[in-house]
Amino acid sequence: MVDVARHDIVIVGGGAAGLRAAIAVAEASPDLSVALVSKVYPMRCHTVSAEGGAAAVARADDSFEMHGYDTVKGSDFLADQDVIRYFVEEAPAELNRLEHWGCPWSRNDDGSVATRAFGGMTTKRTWFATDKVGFHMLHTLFQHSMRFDSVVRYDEYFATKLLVDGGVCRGVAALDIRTGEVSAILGRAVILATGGAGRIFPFTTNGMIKTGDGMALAYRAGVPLKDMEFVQYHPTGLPGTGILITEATRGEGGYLKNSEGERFLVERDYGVGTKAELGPRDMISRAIIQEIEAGRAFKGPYGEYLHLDLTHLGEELIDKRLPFVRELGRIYIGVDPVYEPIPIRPVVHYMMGGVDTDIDGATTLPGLYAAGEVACVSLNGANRLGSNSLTECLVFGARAGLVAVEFANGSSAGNEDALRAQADEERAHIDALRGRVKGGEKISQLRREMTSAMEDGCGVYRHQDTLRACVQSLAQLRGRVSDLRLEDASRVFNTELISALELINMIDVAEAVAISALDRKESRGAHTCREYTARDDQNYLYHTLCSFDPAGPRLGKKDVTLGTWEPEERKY
Amino acid sequence: MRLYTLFGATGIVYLLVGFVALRVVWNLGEGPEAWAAVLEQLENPIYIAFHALALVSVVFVAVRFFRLFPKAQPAFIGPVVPPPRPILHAMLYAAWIGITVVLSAILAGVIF
Amino acid sequence: MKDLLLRLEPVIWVLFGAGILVGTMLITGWILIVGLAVPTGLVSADALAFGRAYGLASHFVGRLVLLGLIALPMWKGAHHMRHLSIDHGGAERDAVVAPILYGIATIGSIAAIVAVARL
Amino acid sequence: MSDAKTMKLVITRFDPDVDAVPRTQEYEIPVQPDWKVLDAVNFIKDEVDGTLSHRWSCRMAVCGSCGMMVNGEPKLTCKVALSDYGDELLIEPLANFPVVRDLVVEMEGFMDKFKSVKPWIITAKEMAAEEGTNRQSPAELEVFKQFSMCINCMLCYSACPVVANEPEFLGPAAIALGHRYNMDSRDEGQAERNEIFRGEGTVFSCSYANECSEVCPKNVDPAAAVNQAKLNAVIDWATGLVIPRKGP
Repeated sequence: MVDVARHDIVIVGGGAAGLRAAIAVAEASPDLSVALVSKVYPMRCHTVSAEGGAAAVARADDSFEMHGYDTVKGSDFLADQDVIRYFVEEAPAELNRLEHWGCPWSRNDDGSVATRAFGGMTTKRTWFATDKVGFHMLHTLFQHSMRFDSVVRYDEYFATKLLVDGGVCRGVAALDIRTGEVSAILGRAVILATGGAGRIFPFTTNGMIKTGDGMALAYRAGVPLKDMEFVQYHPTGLPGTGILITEATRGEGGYLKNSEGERFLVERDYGVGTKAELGPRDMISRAIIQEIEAGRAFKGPYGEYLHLDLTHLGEELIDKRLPFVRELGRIYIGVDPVYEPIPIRPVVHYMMGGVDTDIDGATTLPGLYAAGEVACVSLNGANRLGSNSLTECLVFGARAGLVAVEFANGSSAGNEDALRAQADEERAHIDALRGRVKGGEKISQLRREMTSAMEDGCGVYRHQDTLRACVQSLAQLRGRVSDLRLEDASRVFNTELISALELINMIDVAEAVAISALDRKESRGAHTCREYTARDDQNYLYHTLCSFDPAGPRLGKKDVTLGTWEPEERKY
Repeated sequence: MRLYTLFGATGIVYLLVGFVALRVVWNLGEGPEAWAAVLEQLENPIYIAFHALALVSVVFVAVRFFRLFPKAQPAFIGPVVPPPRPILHAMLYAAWIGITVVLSAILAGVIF
Repeated sequence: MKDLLLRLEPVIWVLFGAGILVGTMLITGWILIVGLAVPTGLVSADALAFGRAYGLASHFVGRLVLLGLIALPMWKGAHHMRHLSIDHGGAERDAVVAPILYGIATIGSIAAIVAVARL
Repeated sequence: MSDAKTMKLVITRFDPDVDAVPRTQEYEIPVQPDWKVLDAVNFIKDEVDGTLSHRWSCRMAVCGSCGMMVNGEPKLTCKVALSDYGDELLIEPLANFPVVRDLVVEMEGFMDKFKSVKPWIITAKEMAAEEGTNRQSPAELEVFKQFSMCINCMLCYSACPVVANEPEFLGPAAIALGHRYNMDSRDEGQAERNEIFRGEGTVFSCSYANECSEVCPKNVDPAAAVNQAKLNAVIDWATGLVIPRKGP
C-alpha cells in the first residue's frame, strides 16, 4: 500500500502561480498545512525564463480602464471582461507585494519602480527587473515562501493523478522521482499550477519541463480544457534553439527588419498601425511569416529568419536594461546585439487555453482549482498581451489560494481508504510502465512525430487539411503510446519513466489543441485559418471546451462574458 | 596546482620571514656583537635564497590580493563609502610601492 | 577550544587581513634591503651599522614598524597554513592544527613586542 | 546541419540499486558543430541510452539545473559549447555532492543551507500592499543586484576547496544570498544574519580561494559577497550593535 501524507491544501506546481497560492494560504491561515508538490525544485520552474516584465497600472497617465481595454482588444474580444476588470484592479497591489518581499525591480532615479513599453499596451505599464523578470519574481516568491513553516515542499515529486472521492478532488497521487515510490498526498482542496505545454511543439521558448502535466491531469479527471486552439507564437525566438528574445527589446525601441533592411511593420500594412514593433504578438508573428513567404527573409541552417535590430539602442542601454538578451545572443547564436542584428523567427511561447476555470480559479470538479498558464481563467482570450501572464500568476494564484481555503474549511477530508486505493492503482500502473522492455515504441520517436504533427497542423497559419491530418496523427499516437518501450528499470531517479509519463500527457494536450483548432472555422487572435480569414462573432464568439473521452475528445461551448467593451474590429 | 594553493603556501614563507625578522631585531637588542653576528648569518646563501623566495612570495601575494581585496569591501561600511574598486586597487599599489621605496631608502641609508 | 576559536574568528581574521595587507607593504622593503641588498653587498653594510640601526629601531615609529613587519606576517602565515591544511583533507585535524599555528603566531607576536620594547 | 563529427563522451554512471561504486561508460556519438555539452548528453539520453539520468530544463542558462563536471571543471552544460573541447569529453556529476544517480546529485543539504540564511526581507513592520512601493534608488539597488543574480546552480560548491573538506560549510551561494538581503535597503535583518554568519562553518571558514567566482556562470562573484559579509560580521561583532544603515 502507498504512503499517505495529509495536508489541508495541495498545490501542484512550484512556479509563480503555485508559490503565490502557497503564500496566500500560509498568510491567511497559518494553521492550514500546505503541500507544495513540484516535479522540479521551485527555482527550476519555468517562470524563471520569463524575461520582459509584469504589467500593472503604475503611472499617472494610466488607468484600469486603459489596461482593461488593451487586454480585451489584445484578446480579440474572447476574454471574459469580469475577469479582466478584477485582474487590472488587483495587479498593482500584487506587484507592490512582490516589491515588499524583495523583488529587485529596476528603478527610476527618484527611487520609484520603473516601467517599460510592451506590445499592445497603450502606455508604459510593464514593471521590470532588467530583462530577467521571471527569474527575479520566481526567486523572490520562492525565498519568501521559505519563511512559512506551514508550507511543506515535495520537491521532485511528479503528480500523476488527481484523487477524487465523492465527486470532490481531495489530493494527488505523486511519484517521488528520487525513490520511485508513489504516495497519496491528500488535502481538502487541490490547486493546479503546473504551467503550460510548449513542448508539444518542436520549436518553443519553453523549457523541457513544460509538458502540460496539469492540463492532462484535470482533463483525464473529466475537467474540460478551454480555448486550447489559441497557441501564442512569440515573434522573436532564436532559430534552432527557440530561445526567447524578449519583447522588451522592442519595448526599449528595437526594430524588426526584413532581408531588404526594411522595417516592414512600418513600411507595409500589417494592421498594427503606428504601434509598429509594439503591436500584439499574434499580428507580428503573422507579419513575419508573410515576410518570409514573400521572400524577404534570410536563409539559415534552421530555416528562414528575419532580423531584430538593436544596434541603434547603444551599449549602455542594452547593458542596463537588456543584459540577458546580450548574454543569450552571444552564447546561443554568436551575435552581440550591440553590434549586429539578432536572427529571429516566431516560436511557440504560451498556451492561452488551459483548464477551464471561473474567476475564482475553480474548475468544474469541486475542490479542484487552477491558476497560471495551466488554467484558462479567460483573461487572455485568443491572444495574450506580453507581460500580463506574470501578473496573472500572482493575481489568480493568490485568489485560487484564498478560495481554496474557503472550500477546504467547509469540506471534509474524504474517505482515506478510497483515496489510497486510487493511489495504489496508480502505483501499479506506474510500476507496469517502468522498465517496460516488451514495448515497441521509442519515446523520442513518438515525441518527434507528435511535435512535427503539431508544427504542421497548428502553426501560425492553419489549413483545414493539415489540421485534419494532425488530428489523425495524434489519435494514432494516442494508441501507439500505450506500447512504449522503456529500458530503465531502476526506481531511483528514473528520468526515462518521467519522460514517458510526460509524453502521455503531451499527446492528450496536443490532441485537445488540434481538435479545438479544427472546430473553430474563423480567424481570431492567435488562431488564423487560411480558409476562414475573418473573425466571425456571429458563430464563434464563444469559448471552446474540450473534454476527455476514452473514444476521443468531445467538444463543447461556453459563453464569453462581455460587459464594458463591445467587440469591435481589431485595428491598431 | 591551483593558484589559490600557491597563495596559501606563501603562508609558510610569511611565517618564517616574521621569525627571521624577529631574530634580527632581537639580536639588535642584545648589543653590537650579536648584531654583527646576525648580519653575518644573513649573508649565508641559504638565507639569501630564502629572502629571494620571500620577495617572489610578497610580490605574488600583493598582485593577487590587491586584485581580490577591493571587491571584499562592501559598497558601504556603516556610514563609510569606500572608493570605487579600480581606484582602491590603484591606491593599494601606490601604498605598497610608496612604503617599500621609503622603507628601503631608510634601511639603505639613503635618507635619515 | 573549538568554542574559543569560533569566538576569536573575527579577531584572527582581522589580524590575518592586516598581515596580508599591512604586513606585505612593510615586509617588502625589509626583504629587499636587510634580506638581499646588504647581505649581497649591493648596499654598503654601513647602512646597518649598529649605531644607526639602533637609532632607527628604537625610535617610536621604528618600533611600531618593526612590530608590524614581524608580527603581522606571522598571522598571515598561520591563518593561511591553517586553511591550506583544511583544504587538503584536514577538516578533521583542524582542532589540533589551528591551536598550534595560532599559538606559534601568538608567541611570536609576544616575543616581537618584547623585542621592540627592550630596544 | 551538415559537417557532423563524431565525439566520445565518457560519462559517470551510478545506480545505487545495482552499483556499489560509480563506473564510467563510453558513448561515441555524432555531434553538431553548434551543440552545447547538454545537447550531446540529451542526444545520448534520447537516442542511445534511455537509462542515463541527468537534470535539465531551460537550456538558456537561467534555471540552474544542468550543472555537471566537464573534464573536471564544474560547468553549466547548456552554456558551454562542445567545440570548446577536443574529441573526447569526461562528464561527471557535480563534485562535493552526494550522488543520487548517474549525473544527478543530492540537493537537500544545499536547500537546508539556503534556507538557514533567512533569505527573505525582514522588517519590524510590514507594509500593506495598498501603501505602494518602497523607494529604492538605482544606487541602492546596485549594491545588492549582482548578488541577487544567483541561479542556485551549485557550481560554486563544486569548486570550493572548503566545501570539499567541510561539507557542512555554509558555502558561497548561501552566504551570497544572505549578504544580498543584508545589503538590501529594504531589509532590517542584518543583526539576525550576522549572528548566523558568526556561527561555526560560515563566513570565516572561507579561505578566499576565489574559485567560486571563477566558475560562476552568472558573474555573481560569491567570493566578493562572502568576504564582504566577513567584514560586516567583524564590524557588527566589534560594535556589538546593528550596523547603522546608510546608502552610498
